[in-house]
Amino acid sequence: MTDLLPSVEALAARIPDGARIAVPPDYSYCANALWRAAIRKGVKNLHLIGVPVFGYHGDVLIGAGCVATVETSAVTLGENGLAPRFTAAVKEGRLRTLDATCPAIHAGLQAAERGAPFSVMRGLIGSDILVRRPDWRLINNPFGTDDPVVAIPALRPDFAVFHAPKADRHGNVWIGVRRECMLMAHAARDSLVTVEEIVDGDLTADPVTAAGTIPALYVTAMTEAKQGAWPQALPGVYAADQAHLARYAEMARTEDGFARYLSETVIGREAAE
Amino acid sequence: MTDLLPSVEALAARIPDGARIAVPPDYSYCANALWRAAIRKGVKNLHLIGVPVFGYHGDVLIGAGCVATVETSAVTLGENGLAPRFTAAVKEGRLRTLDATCPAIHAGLQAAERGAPFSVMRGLIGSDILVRRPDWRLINNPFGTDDPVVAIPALRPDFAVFHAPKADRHGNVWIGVRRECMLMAHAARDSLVTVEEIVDGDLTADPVTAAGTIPALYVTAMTEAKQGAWPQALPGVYAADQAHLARYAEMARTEDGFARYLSETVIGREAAE
Amino acid sequence: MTEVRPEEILIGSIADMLADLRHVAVGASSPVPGAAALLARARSGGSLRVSVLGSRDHNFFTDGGKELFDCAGQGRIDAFFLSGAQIDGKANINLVSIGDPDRPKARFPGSFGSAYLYYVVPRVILFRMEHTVRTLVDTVDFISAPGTSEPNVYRPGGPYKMITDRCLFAFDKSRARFTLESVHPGHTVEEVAEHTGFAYDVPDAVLQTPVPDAETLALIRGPVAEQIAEVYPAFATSVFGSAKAA
Amino acid sequence: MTEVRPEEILIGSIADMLADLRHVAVGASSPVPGAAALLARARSGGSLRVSVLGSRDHNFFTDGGKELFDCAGQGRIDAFFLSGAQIDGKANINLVSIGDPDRPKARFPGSFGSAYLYYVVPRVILFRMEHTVRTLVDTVDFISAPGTSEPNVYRPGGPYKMITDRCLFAFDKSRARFTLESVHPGHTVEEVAEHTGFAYDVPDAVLQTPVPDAETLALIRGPVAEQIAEVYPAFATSVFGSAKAA
Repeated sequence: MTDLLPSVEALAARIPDGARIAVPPDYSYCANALWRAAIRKGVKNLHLIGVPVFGYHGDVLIGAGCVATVETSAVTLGENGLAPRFTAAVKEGRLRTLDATCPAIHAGLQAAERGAPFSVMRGLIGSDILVRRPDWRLINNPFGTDDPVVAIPALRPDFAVFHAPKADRHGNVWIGVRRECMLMAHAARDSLVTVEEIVDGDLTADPVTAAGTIPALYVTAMTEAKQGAWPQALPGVYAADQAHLARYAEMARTEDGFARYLSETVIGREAAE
Repeated sequence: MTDLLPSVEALAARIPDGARIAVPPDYSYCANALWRAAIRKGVKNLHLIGVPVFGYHGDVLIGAGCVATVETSAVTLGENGLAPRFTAAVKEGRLRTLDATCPAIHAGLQAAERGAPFSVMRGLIGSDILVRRPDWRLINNPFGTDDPVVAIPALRPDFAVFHAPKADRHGNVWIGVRRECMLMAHAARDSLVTVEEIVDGDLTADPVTAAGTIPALYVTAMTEAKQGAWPQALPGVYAADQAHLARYAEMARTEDGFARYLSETVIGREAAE
Repeated sequence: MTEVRPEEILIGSIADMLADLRHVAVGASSPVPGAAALLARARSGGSLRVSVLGSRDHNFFTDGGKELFDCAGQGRIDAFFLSGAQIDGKANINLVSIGDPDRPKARFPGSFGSAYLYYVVPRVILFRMEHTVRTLVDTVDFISAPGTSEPNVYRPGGPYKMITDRCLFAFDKSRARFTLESVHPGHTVEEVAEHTGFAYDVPDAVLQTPVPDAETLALIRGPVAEQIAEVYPAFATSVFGSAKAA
Repeated sequence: MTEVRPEEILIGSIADMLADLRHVAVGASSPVPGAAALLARARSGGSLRVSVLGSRDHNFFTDGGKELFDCAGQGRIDAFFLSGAQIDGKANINLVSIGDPDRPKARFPGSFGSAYLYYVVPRVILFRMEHTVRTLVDTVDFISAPGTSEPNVYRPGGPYKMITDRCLFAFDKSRARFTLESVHPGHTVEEVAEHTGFAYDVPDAVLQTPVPDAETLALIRGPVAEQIAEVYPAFATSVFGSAKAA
């Protein structure tokens, strides 16, 4: 059964050091309140998997020293430019980076979702991405002749972590068209989810809401977090705090600025979440 | 753009002889009104792909002489027993049968959906299903040692054909949790869809209905067909006509009985659809 | 209490095999296992999830027909049920045909998901409501899914027990062989031997399959009968007709 | 009419490349291509579909982040846009880093979907708003996706044109080489040569990139400016700030 926890602090306590965690892109459902709690807790050595990329929330985690490895197709602040803490960490050699391309991440997660050992995909051949991924393999398409294709092993994260608009008390979580959250939840061993609102009833009982719902079977633990995506958008619910994100991009350009940002926005904010 | 056609007869005219057509299982969205029109038109040599199985509607098509090949994991009338026209045709050697297992059908469709040449899957090894599918291949998992795995080539039907609860005038089709219809539409070259009701507005604009909607991009042509799934159920909208299905199972046990069934239920029923 | 029906003994017996599990899935053409899973859920205090293929009320899947198989591949299904037109002594099952598959003497619906689920679900329970030498054979005509696999074949799952209208067998994977575990009330060890087409082990003492107690029978005839009727109305009418009217 | 902005020339020019297509997709960090696709849609009379990554109003996908790539793999996307921190004369693009990738001198966001879409989308339009010898180089430091592939590599797609803030190139796949096609108003063939780090062909007569006509400008500054502002508010403010107030 899905554990209903009282706070983001309680949910963050479920994230062990070194965990391999799938996170959604900026235009999806980012669990910022939970990640602030994880930073306060001092989680270390995370392996962050961007599905298929990540932005602000990953940059903050990297800056806060929580991340050892990133496996992603990109890290960016979008219109606010390069992700400064990611960029600095890579340049200083402090971050292991497994560069990917978006559909390779999806292919790996789909293999895990299907219980298959790997997926194959077109593309990639002749890229330095492939050269630098010895964990991927070039194999021959058995249905062709001299037809190389890339095999991507099943990508099974320890956790999928995201913030959704709503859930019911059974642990069914509504994610609408943001199906990458469902793919992550299917592929991951466990899912830790924050939601804007916990509603009465059963989201899988109504055929209209059921169509956008991840069944509780896949949801390990969950908590309510109002404005849990802030300062990013919760698409369909609230917009991004553009001024805040621009300020972050500016402050995070230096280590001192980033430290100030953390102390203003994250540290000691338990009561606010 | 999606073609909005005036009748099931007009939509059935889009199905050429010999087409490879993906159809849903009995518990999903079966396009019976369209199939009756296809029988009246006299379509021949269809290659029916059960996703992953089919029942009543496929048995009627087989009995009516429309089908040359079935590629499916099962054909059954459920509680009404064996599918009599399928069984008779196989026993008389009049029907080519590509036996599969459910997840192999899904694996092939997912490869087509992804634009990948094949998917791999566990299971199957040691079965006579695999022995009799030379179009599937045993390959070695490149991430293991002495670890055989079955490669299923991309399964790209010419058409996906199903009956959904509703669509808008743009051609967006709501299928709710019956995502096998979406997988079929993604994998197939073209989709021909009947719907219970064409509604105003845009089903992709509302985030709640969007979550269960196949975008018009994948829908080639469509028409409204009230009671279009009858005598099968349209889950969430109406139940199956159990008495009719039981009568079908009884009548279809003989060729004469089946001929009577066709003339009562299908032939000359244009006006009723 | 009315007489206990044979199906009720099977339902109770299968439910006992599911007591400690988290998620049990029920596939096509499986009314008795479906009722057993719903009974086990009713007794679990909410800890057992059940998904019944084709059900609106007892199926929480939201990702289409593939989700059952994906879920099994992820290791999230603890038990499943398979049957066979033929089942042999090595637990190979045949859901396809008798004789040459291209011109068969008999043709059955097909293999469904068996050629995958039999490999990946840890506890597959075989059931066959017609226990005869015609159905329980020495060697099946067509292997829809094999009972055991070579050591190099990925196979976390496989056969666990087989229940018929006469008895219950356990299956030993390492020896690829059934052992008679219990005989249902009104049936005998000798009768089982007479009607079984394959060799199996018989322990010195063969138990009798227990009859469900009054509390279990009340669950079966009450909520379980009502729930299974949604997907298997004909089965529910023929087995529980009187219970439903009550 | 106010002065035509450089971005408007690019938007008009790219839109012309999309005129006969059915479905154009726009990826991350692509405000100019996004505006061009929306312009082409506005002029198409409803025949062109556009999906803009990250948009709520101009993105009809309903199957999560993977659908863009699936759709391209199915052959349902006719054109896409890619950029590069570096782009070389063989149309190889670098979206990753300068120098040793493990201790780079510069690190960029990453390759996004380029290492797939560049292979499968028939008409990939490269764009680079900073045309210098630093960005258009002889050989990229890191190949996110190659411009051409060996004959045995499945590749129905690839580079079609490259547009910069100075000019427009066409790409010949069989020769793996760019040809200068037109120079934007206010720029010269000599200037392009001076600021390009790779060799390319120059025809005898190089055209001038056309300036959008009044009707096109009205579309760009009206509905297109408003639509692109949803996903690229900073871009819309800086380029169309005045138009939005109008």
